[in-house]
Amino acid sequence: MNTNGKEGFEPKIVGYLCNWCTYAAADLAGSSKLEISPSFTVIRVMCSSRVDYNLVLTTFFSGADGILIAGCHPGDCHYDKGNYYARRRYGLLKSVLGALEMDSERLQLSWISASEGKRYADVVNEFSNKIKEMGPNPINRNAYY
Amino acid sequence: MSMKIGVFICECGPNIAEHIDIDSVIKKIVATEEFKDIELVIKRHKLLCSNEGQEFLEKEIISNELTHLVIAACSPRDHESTFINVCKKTPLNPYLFKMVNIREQCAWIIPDKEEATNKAARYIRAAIRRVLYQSELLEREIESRPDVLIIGGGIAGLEAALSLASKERKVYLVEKKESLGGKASLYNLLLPRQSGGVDEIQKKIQDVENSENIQVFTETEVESVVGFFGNFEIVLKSLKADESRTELKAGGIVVATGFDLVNPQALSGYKYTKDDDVYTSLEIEKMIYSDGKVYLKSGEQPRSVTLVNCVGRDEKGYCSRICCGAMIKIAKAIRDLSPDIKINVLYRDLCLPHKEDQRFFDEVKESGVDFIRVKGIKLKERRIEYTGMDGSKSEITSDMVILAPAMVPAEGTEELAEILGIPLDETGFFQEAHYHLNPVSTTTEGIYIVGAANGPQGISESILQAQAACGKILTRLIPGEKIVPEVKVSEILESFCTGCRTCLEVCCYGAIYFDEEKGVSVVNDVICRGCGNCAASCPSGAIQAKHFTSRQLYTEMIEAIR
Amino acid sequence: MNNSYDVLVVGAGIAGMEASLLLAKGGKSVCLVEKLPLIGGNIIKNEENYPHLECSTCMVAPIQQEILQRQDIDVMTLCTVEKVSGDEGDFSITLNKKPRYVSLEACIGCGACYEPCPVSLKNEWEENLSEKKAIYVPCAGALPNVPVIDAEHCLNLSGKKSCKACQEACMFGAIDFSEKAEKVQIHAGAVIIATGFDILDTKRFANLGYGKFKGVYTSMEFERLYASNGPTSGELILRDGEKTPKSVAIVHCVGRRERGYCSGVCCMSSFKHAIFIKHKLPDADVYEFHSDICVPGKRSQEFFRRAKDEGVNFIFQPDPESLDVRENGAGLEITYKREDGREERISVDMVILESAVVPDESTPEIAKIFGIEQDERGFFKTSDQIMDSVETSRPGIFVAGCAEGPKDAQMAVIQAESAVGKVMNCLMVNEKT
Amino acid sequence: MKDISNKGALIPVKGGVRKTILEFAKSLLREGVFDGILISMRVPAKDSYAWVLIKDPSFIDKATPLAPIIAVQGAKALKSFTRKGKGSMKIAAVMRPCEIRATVELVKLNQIHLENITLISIDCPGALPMSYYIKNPEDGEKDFNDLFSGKDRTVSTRAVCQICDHFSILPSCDLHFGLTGEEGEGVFLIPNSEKGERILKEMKIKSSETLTDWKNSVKELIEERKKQRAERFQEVKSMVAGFDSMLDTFAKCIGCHNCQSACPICYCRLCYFDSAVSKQDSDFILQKARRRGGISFPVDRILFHVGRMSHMSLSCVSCGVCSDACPVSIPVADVFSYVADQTQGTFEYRSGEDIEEAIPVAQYQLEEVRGVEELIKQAEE
Repeated sequence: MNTNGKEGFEPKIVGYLCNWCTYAAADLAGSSKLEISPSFTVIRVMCSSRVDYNLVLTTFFSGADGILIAGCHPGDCHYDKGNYYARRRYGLLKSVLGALEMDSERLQLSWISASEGKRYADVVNEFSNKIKEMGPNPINRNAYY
Repeated sequence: MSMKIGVFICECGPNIAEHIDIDSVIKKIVATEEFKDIELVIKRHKLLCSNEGQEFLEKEIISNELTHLVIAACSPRDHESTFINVCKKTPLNPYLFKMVNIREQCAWIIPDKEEATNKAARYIRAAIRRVLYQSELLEREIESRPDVLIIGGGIAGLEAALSLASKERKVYLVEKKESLGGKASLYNLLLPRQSGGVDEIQKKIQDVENSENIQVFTETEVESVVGFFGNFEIVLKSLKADESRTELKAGGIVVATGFDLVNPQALSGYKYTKDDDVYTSLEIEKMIYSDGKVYLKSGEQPRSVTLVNCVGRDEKGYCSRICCGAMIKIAKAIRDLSPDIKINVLYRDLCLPHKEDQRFFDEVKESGVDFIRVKGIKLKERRIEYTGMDGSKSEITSDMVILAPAMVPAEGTEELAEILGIPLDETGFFQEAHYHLNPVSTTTEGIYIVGAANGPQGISESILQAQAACGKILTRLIPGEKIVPEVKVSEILESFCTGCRTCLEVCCYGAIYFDEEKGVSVVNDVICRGCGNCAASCPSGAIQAKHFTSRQLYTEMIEAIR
Repeated sequence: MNNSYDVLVVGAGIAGMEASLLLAKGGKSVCLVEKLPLIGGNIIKNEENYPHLECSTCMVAPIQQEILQRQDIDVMTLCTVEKVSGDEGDFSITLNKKPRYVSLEACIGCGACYEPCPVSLKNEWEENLSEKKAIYVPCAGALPNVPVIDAEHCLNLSGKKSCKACQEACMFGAIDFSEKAEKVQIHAGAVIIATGFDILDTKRFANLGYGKFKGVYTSMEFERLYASNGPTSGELILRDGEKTPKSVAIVHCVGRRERGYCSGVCCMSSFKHAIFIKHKLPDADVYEFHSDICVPGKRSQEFFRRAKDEGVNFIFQPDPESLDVRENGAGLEITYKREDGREERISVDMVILESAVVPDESTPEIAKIFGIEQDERGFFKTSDQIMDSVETSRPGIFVAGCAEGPKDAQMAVIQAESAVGKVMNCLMVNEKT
Repeated sequence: MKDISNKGALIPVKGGVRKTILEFAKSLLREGVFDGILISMRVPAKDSYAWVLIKDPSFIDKATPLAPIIAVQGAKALKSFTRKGKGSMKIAAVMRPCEIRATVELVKLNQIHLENITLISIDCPGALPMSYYIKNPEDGEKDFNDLFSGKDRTVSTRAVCQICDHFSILPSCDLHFGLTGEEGEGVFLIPNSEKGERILKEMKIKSSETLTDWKNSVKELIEERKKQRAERFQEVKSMVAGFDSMLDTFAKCIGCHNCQSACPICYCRLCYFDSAVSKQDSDFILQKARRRGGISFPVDRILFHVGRMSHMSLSCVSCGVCSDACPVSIPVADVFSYVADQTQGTFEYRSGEDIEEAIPVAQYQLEEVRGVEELIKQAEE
């Protein structure tokens, strides 16, 4: 339970990855033996458009220190236009959390294609470092949330 | 019935075993409080994907009467299907199985063995929690009919009809005009080879009319289409006085409505009237073909002819692909009619993408046709003012001017798109499902687009596309066979649905319809592809994406942040 | 493995894969033969495809996966066709399966075997822009993800010295040096030939300096240079290994005059290359030396405009292939004629040659083996240029993709689907009789 | 979006503006222009108001256009009989502008069908807080009359009313009553759609008066309100910005979900947050307790509010009923109004303005709006 301060803090980061692009990129990163922060846990969805407000907010209010939603680049969606909807929903969530100044930086959307194994590793590790910097999700310190 | 979860961890030789302490993973799992009431069968294996491993798995599932299965190994992209096939040999429903990727996304990316071990335990715990919330999914079969409706009796429609029709497959061919053949039947010589095309098209028309498996409806249009892939219900409307209606059922629909030419007089920079000796490429095709000569309004043969390419290209924003070839062909035809007619071709960029085109062009050039590359032109009656590449202005006045107008979608395209519920793209032509991978399909399963309805193209491309649609239909709508819809689709819980139709808006495949009776939205699993977009769009949580339900994702998430 | 199939598909590029998948979904059994150790063909060398700049791997990987996983498609890599007899409905075919020396069943693709291999060579799949070991997979993410041994260079197999480094490193006993080439007899009711294309060897154009100057690249080389799974992980670095180009010249129509046709796709890919460069190196100057711009179809001109908007300089040359490229200090110098006839010189760091699409080198042999005709350009000849561009001169044998002539991925897929239509009908007829 | 008409009819006021409006409503029924009128009416106990669909003209006298309070949001009333499609009756609904804006959103969400409905709005001086009115309804009535007649402008309305900049005619209403300020001067009857024009024609009323002055006075007030709005939002921000402030404001929530059931935009049959899916199993709640050192009940109180913001803030019309509904006086409306201002700003969306303007999350954009693009970039840096 690393809920006290940044020291030795191992964040809990959840990644919702689309099956066709980013999950494939994650595998490519793996078979290329690229090092990736263990704080990052992958949850596979068929399309980034499957990720809804409740899923993200529940993840966040359950104490995740960071949430990454990642899918195919705009225009590349395996389901025609799914990622455009994902982008809209992300925009809404960001502005709600932004308005409430609830660390909206803990939520990130990235487009990572199946061939971008290296980029996947970079994005995930940078995000993990950012979250490490930010410290634990304040919700985890609070019995009332 | 009591739960019994099998958990199998693959060593993948050293790949997992060396980076993850599998025994301590097993200890961690067994020690998990939340699992103390669940019966677990946890084992490790050297290589589960090997034949020996698969047999081991099969035995374990059967002998232990497992109710759920978790396999921790490589990426599901590698071997999920392998293990699903193993499940299919046992009483265990494959959707009660969850694969955990502890190789690509754990062993290979986390150098520290202890961390990797904890991570693996985390992933496996998540999977164990998840499978408990997974539910059996069963494939179902639905009736479908192999018959096909083809809209448009041009070359593409004819080709499709002929390659589709068989004893087991009836074809309904609908044509607005009073006769079949479409624009192609107006072309005398066909590119790239210089032989007559008309007789061949006439032959196809004959074959279509003689086939007892093809029913032709001329002077008829499609009034309405309901239903879906395998089961479309169509109403045809006769354009004759009686306006009679015909009702049909078909499994697939091929749209082959072709193209029209842009009217040059509607464009700025082309000022002429019907009395001027200014013609479109199509008019000249007809003239040469039907009268075997080229002549002016006066009846005389022109002494000089100027052909103008790319008419309306800028306005339309695309190159119509076939005009360059067509104009070269016309130039040749005129040259063949008389060696002493002066022929100029004003062009911007010659588009000769077919392997045969270049040679033909060289020939025609040899035969004494002047090709002039220009930046832009202005036409007034028969006088043409053009700007050369170096910016210099020049002028030609010739007895006859022939224009190559851009191809545009056939009249009525928008209405048809409306009726069929398929999109048009920014150019106004029908939009393909995927530019590269699914070029003759639409986002609506079972509706295909071929020929110039899909975009500017020549006869050979149109025929090829018609055959491609047949390839799709012959492999998807097999006489006597049922359609087996995807099982990992969305499902709408009636009692939660408020009928706001947001899901209808967001579905890219038109897989959701609104049941006016009940006032709720309904997913058609024949069309649904299971992306889950609708599930996320529903504020009431009335839509569940099967195998990716909120509950299932939550349980995974809960463990991830344990 | 049961040796009788409904259809034999030769070549596992986008056309061959699409055809196989469609046939399998239609309930037909397919034998898919590929001479290389991996499937995917040329399209997987591209990072992105025009006109939407859509990621190639995202598009094609799911297809490759499905092909490898389906029970009704037998994929035979490192395999060529040797003999064909029989007729439509029942061809009997002899395949020549070259040894991979690594068992597809036993290997799990961990890659532990590359490291210890003492031999390193140019990786020709990567257009020789990177090194590989004697045991290798052509690129990260290659499918099937199982290495192959280059017998000619492997110390052990070439008999230079007894080396078992890879075998010792393999925990699965997947490596078997004793594996021999084998002949496989199969039967098939119909055949689809999709052997694809190659690009014209540009060395022949001495004036363009390919092979002479480090800064000159073929379009294929550039595709790999840009690819994020390629030799430089997508960084645009010149052969010297450090310099990134500040200015690039792209030369159209290389080999058009010699080949006697326009390949119809190079203009579009040249715009793509220009856009790529502008995306990764916004400050780089890009020049396109073009003759007629060939952008057929409803989407292409828009893409051309996009390249213009990126600030690419377009310079018209009646005959770009006759441009003069010389070395000039560290860089290159190109001499060309302006519209008004004046001579101009520009200096660039990099030259990309958009060379003509030609038939795959195997084409003449395949034509011989299957007893089908080629056209005078070397592509397979179809029964009729207009009314039928998939039927070859021999009943029951169809052609799809660039084996029939230069075309883009879209047309290749269309042709593949159309060949499938023909095959389905042809098989139906033969079932009846 | 269609613009507001510039002509109106000046109707002489007899016995107060609201009386005049009632007379007009009555004549609409008598002339058979409508089969029914939806209007608010004081309940027999005289301590609140209800929506009544009136068929009998004589009932009209008991009605009150613009009640002092918003007990039930008008859009909800309208929804209750048009959700399943238009009825056969032609009906006029006399409502507050915020109620009409909620109606517009519900039309987009297929919860209201307007085919046979005519929307009549009135310049709104705001409404009194329910808590205040309920204590002493008669005082409330008096205060509101003074406010409405312009006698006393200091009467304090609900906080959201004080910063409301949509209190007057909207593009989406068919007919509007514009108050000219001084009592007795008369009210403007403004046709604002074909429906509206037709009614005036049938009633043989000419709309020939130019509205310039009235429009200017409205514009002035709007500008003023916008300023107050901005200031108020600063206060609200300090109330909720950051995890701790959020708690200070919402920790007292008792999880009754009244705000949601009162909200006209929350149209779900069963709120997601009341559904089984949203409930977590005990182990997980204990896991949370373990991590946080303790956990309070009912769980996920804050999640509920933030979740509701993401579900409905794009459509929120700041009508304020949620605040009135809150038994522990959390300023729900102020917070939602503030958040809505941000989310709608991000998507360049104006809730309740234009029936043709689709709700942003129900459609996609190939080129995303600047607001969203920026959010994506920020995150990636």
